[in-house]
Amino acid sequence: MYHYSIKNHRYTFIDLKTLLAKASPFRSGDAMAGLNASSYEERVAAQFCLADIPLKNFLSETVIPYETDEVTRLIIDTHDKVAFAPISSFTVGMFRDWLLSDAADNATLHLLFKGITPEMAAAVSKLMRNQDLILVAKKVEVITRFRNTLGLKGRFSSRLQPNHPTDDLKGIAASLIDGLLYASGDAVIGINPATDNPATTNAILQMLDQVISGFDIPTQSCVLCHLTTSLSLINQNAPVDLIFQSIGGTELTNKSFGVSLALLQEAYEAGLSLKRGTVGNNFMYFETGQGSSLSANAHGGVDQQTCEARAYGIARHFNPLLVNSVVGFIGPEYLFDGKQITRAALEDHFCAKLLGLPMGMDICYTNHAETDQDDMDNLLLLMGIAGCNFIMGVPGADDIMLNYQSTSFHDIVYLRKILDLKPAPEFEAWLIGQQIIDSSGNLLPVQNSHPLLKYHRS
Amino acid sequence: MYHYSIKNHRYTFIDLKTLLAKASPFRSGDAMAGLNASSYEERVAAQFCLADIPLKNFLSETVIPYETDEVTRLIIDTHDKVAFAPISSFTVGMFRDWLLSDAADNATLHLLFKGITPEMAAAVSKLMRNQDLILVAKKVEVITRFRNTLGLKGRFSSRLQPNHPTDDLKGIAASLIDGLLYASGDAVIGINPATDNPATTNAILQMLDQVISGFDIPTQSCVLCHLTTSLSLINQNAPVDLIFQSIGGTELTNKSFGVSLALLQEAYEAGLSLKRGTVGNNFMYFETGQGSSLSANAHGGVDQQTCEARAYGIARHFNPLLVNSVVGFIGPEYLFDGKQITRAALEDHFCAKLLGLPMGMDICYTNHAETDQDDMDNLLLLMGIAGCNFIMGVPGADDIMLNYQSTSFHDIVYLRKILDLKPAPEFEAWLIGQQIIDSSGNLLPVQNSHPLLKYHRS
Amino acid sequence: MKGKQLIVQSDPWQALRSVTDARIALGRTGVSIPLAESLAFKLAHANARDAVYNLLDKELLIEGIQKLQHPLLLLFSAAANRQQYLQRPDYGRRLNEDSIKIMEQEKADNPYDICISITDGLSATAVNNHAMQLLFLLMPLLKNAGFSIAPVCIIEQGRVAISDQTGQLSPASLSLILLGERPGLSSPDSLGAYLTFNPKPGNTDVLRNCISNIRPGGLSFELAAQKIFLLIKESLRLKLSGIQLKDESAPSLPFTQTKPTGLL
Amino acid sequence: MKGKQLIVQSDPWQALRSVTDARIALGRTGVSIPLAESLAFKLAHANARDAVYNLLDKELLIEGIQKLQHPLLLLFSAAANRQQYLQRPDYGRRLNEDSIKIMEQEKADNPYDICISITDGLSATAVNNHAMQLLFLLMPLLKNAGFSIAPVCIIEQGRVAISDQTGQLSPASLSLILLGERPGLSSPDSLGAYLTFNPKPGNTDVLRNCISNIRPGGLSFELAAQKIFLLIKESLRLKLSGIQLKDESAPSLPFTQTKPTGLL
Ligand code: B12
Ligand code: B12
Repeated sequence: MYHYSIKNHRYTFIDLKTLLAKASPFRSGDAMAGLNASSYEERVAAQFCLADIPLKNFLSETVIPYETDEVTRLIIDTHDKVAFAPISSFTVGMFRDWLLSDAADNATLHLLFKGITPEMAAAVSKLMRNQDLILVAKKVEVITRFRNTLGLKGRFSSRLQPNHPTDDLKGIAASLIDGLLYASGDAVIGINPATDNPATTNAILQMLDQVISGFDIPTQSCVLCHLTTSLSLINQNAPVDLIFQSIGGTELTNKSFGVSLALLQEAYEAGLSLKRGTVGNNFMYFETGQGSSLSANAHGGVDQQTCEARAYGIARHFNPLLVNSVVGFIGPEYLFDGKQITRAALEDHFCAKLLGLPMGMDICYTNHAETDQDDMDNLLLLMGIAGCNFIMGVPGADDIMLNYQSTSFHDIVYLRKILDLKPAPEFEAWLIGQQIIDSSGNLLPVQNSHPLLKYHRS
Repeated sequence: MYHYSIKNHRYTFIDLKTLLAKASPFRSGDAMAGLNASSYEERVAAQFCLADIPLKNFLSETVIPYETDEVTRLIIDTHDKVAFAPISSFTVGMFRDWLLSDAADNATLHLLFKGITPEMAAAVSKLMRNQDLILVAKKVEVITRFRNTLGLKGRFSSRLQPNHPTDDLKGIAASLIDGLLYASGDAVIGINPATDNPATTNAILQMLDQVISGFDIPTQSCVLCHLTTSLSLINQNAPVDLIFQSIGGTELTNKSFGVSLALLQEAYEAGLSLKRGTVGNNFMYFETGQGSSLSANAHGGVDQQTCEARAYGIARHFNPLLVNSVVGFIGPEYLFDGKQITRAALEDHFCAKLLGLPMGMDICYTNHAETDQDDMDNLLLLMGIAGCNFIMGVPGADDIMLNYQSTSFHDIVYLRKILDLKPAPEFEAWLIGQQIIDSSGNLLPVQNSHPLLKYHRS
Repeated sequence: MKGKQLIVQSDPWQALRSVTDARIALGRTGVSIPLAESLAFKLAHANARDAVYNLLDKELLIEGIQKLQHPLLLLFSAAANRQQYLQRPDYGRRLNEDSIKIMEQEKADNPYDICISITDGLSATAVNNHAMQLLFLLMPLLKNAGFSIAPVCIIEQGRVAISDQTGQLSPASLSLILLGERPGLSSPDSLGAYLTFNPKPGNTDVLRNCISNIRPGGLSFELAAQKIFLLIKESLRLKLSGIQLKDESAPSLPFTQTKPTGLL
Repeated sequence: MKGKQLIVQSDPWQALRSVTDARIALGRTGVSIPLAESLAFKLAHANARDAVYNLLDKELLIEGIQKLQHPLLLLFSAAANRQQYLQRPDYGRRLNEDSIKIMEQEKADNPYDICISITDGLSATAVNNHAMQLLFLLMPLLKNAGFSIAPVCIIEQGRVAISDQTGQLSPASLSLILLGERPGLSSPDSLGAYLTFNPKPGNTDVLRNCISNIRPGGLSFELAAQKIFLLIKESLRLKLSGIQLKDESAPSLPFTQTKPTGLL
């Protein structure tokens, strides 16, 4: 039971999860779940109250019971007491102030990652304005490697996403080439298959493997099918670079996605044996997004942002190469408009970085949401400054299979130009070698005779 | 009469001003005036239609009649045909594409300023997404000088705004010192007086003069009283550095503000004789803001963004040191929420820069608008990247006299840090000399014995 | 927008546009998308947003199902209107009181094999344009295979999970629902099909299978009907659906026929 | 928030806070505003936003004006409710039909010198807290000077310019309106006074004078009453108001008394 009084009004919050929910900035999903603060003043009261809670309370009061949820068990059982020591006497409020202080630099934060639980990260994010979320996230450099080095400061990568509504290989290849010629694809060439047909997935994987090895591209491929499909394809010796899965922050959410920690562990071990990386061996790719737990009726009374942070608690257990929230993808039921999408993206990026993840962002929206390209333009810049590891590259920002708008190849070139960011170093060298960009990063005019174009025609 | 057909629907726009209004992104002021497009599709139709209008049409079809409006006359009569020549064959759409091309660099744009009318700037802005507005504005470097050099690339300045509800000098001085110790004030130390009492204004001017000369601060002061008050104070030999006035984009708006072009010219000439600048003689300071014409019922059927751009047409005639839009200040009747405020700020900054103005921005909101600090945090970063010349510095972002929230001293330090921007060079040197910042721009701990603090105590 | 070629740098791979509807080879001005493309995108956005608010053409569906000589029920979800539908997916997942009553009245004594529901989802346009075409191909396949089929449920303002309820109330061993997927810029009319073995409220998506992107520019009606038919057959045979039921049909040839030979 | 002093770098000029309500000497952590201050700001924002929606306490005003033994009229602007008031300032600038009728019925044969209106504006709280205190000081000054004063107009949902209409309909030579200024974080209850000579619809702000920030933390009631009284006297003498009428009263001593001696 927690209390905070403002003037003559005494606000009561029955437990930690309620306090967290009421301290959250307004969003439609929490309102749908009936978890939000009922007035602006109550929200601020919850934030004041939360500010005074000791961080160590989060280790004893779990938001979802240890007994019934394997995600909670993972969080508690893998919490690193030694790493936690330097901040163990902090309240959430002090943690916020400390994170913004000069003492909290990249090296110090790296030592802390494993001492911070997802709920602590979620809690402190709720006390931060957008500016704070950006400032702290920007400090953290999370580097991962497979066939190139992702996440270096001053670098900005992109997932090339050449989806096609019938998984037509020629159609996929056309978008793929378009993307490469616009300097996209260092994070991954990642395709969402339209069908869950394993044979189709295999055919796509084969093609991607041939392009990557044929052109010697320092990047990795992924077909974002269900984990179980990937597992069966690994058994068939398909050229699987990265193993993908959507995950959520509660055991029940993952169950609704058809996965569990044991299944993830199985996939991770299967992946470990493949050794297809050249410069490193981070090979898991996770997608998350606020609202998925509520959508599966699996949130257990926990607000959607805290659920989301808990998904990161799972992700970091498997040393992923890439993690991204699909922030505006799940829909306006959870994040109503540009304002909510923007805030959620900044929170997600911040929390993930604070937990040590190589975080990217699918800056996106659906056509039933109250938002447009202008909002995404703004968010794009914010994410770029916040030091986001990667975003999506979709031809003209229009995903013709998933039916939503994400970021375009042009957006990525724009962001790199305006913030002076470069692709991953190995990929940058390849782009220069292919005469796609010059050594300052500017796009070069592409000749009709470019090998990539010739290849598609052949 | 203009037309554009989409599928079977033929959209008709009776004249250029209607077309401009319907091509505008949605905002509450235009809706109140009944000028907005009635559907999203109509808006896009208007944009398609506008894209094909030759720029030179704007010289023959004025949005407000030449005969009845002195602002129109100023725009038409001072239009520079030679400067216009390179773009004289462009349509609005081609102009947009050209502005984004590499051909349109800073030097080229400088030669073009006087050939672009406010309406052309407004028109092209309506075809641009936020990203475009930022990208083009960032190219333009507009430098002005009085006691320091403002607007240089890599620099970012601020107006120190130490307002007090009773114009109490000690209260003003306290905020002023707070701001200086937080490295604010290179654009101007500018106070809005609570009363229109000339004697009070004089007293404030005297104090500011003594601080600036006593501490040898390379900056300028301004009391934002009505122009006529400034004129009478100049006649009394008060230490007037900058002459301020709010202006709008139509003759009638200015009339409602109690000014005219003749009066502005009179003030300009009075200022010319003062010669109080040391490194230059730009001494006019103008504020503008979307909605002021409509609020004064003086918009003549022209949308609020086009009215706003016309105000810049006036401003540039007087070689101002500073111009800023008070974007969220006028209220939600004109710009409803964070989204509208953000878009308007980017448009205003873009249009002003395209017309050659040293544009700043009062990134702000009132308590009856649907927005909050998070939205302002976002806008702050966007403006910083767009190359905005200056913003406001208000203690804790809370203006206790004007009753609205603007940007804080902390915001400015934050922006400079995160985007690696420096104050105006002369002011930077002064700050280093005063041990307020180190040579990298970091704030230094202030000693209790700091001269500025001693001064206030004495 | 004449003369734009002077300014815009076009991409020499225009030809690739013939193999995909994706917005490729847009060219650029500086690093930006040329205006013509930028406005086309906005227009598509305007149209896609409208598609969200389009209405189900019930007459058309009724007529179609009558042509198939199959009974039908007209039902509503608990979402009172479109605005509420968009904000409260939970309402879209269950029938309103009246509809439950209707279904209870019509409840069969012996369970059917299959219950088919049709609902607007996020694009009534998709349903209006494609649902009957698909059903004309699918129904005969199912009937010829000897499956018993409950009256078709035509539901307004429904979500995928409402098929748990219609399936349970029919009752049927398997529930299939056809609905409009969220409208995309290039495809405001994409149809989705979801099937669930042993339908009952509380089921989650892990227990379903999905066939998506059914439309002329996506999965053809013929192939979609084939796929759904095969999945249903397998589902009823194995008595399960969802993650354990994989679509093991051969990689549908019509796609791979077009594979870039140089690449494979 | 105990222990914050370890982390937050405080500013050694706390003492300056005594001379202003401005948020100075906040200290910092890195370059950021410390949490305690950041949350205080948010709370003030929550409260200021509430202030916008507060209601005029008409009973209180009626009682007060009755104490002054002055007649009054109860009127409404054309804005039907608060939501509309906020979005349509033009409605707040004119009376609704009923109110016009009331005023026309009460219309005097000979013009008054002054018409006084009171309206909520953007902060009913400001009016509820301060309007009567100001009027108790101002009315006697005006009456003693021999000015005739029309019945006081108490208006709901009004803007400054509505005083053009009340002034014209009274009729009166000069119209004075007291209303709530937009609520600020530190001052949700600031009162503004605007006066217009020869009031008539269509006047713009250039023809008015303004005395703002009337409240305990701002311009005191005594000084405000004095200032308004002097401006009204001058306005009626010169037969004009606005830009040409300057507040030439000596720089009000109570402010300058506190000037930092070291600085001047
Ligand atoms: C939105 C969406 C999601 C959201 C759903 C949450 C939500 N509240 O809407 C999220 C991000 C959580 C999601 C997750 C996944 N999705 Co999904 N999703 C979509 C999308 C873009 C739109 C769906 C839609 O419009 N539905 C219509 C509305 C009106 O119905 P609804 O009741 O509101 O929505 C429900 C269904 O869409 C369902 N759902 C969503 N995805 C999936 C996937 C499967 C296999 C099933 C059975 C159900 C399902 O979840 C919603 C809530 O119950 C489609 C693409 C498309 N073109 O349709 C892909 C799509 C359906 N998803 C797909 C996949 C593969 C997945 C994942 C399995 C990915 C992974 N490897 O983990 C996961 C897990 C899904 C699960 N078992 O729960 C594939 C399915 C391929 C196939 N033929 O089986 C599709 C076609 C996209 C793709 N090709 O990648 N998805
Ligand atoms: C909003 C505002 C504006 C807006 C008004 C537009 C709008 N649609 O609201 C804009 C930005 C255009 C503006 C301009 C100016 N303003 Co102004 N403004 C304010 C502010 C912040 C709030 C007013 C308010 O809440 N009104 C209450 C609402 C409910 O009434 P309303 O009918 O909606 O608002 C009307 C009045 O506010 C009026 N108005 C606004 N400013 C002024 C100034 C004067 C002198 C007059 C007569 C009327 C007036 O315009 C509105 C529309 O008619 C006050 C500060 C404060 N604490 O009050 C300063 C304030 C009233 N303005 C002030 C000044 C000096 C000006 C300018 C003269 C500045 C200049 N040098 O050009 C100009 C021109 C004003 C004019 N003659 O039209 C001073 C007045 C000082 C004084 N005692 O005379 C104040 C007190 C602030 C200040 N100290 O600088 N202003």
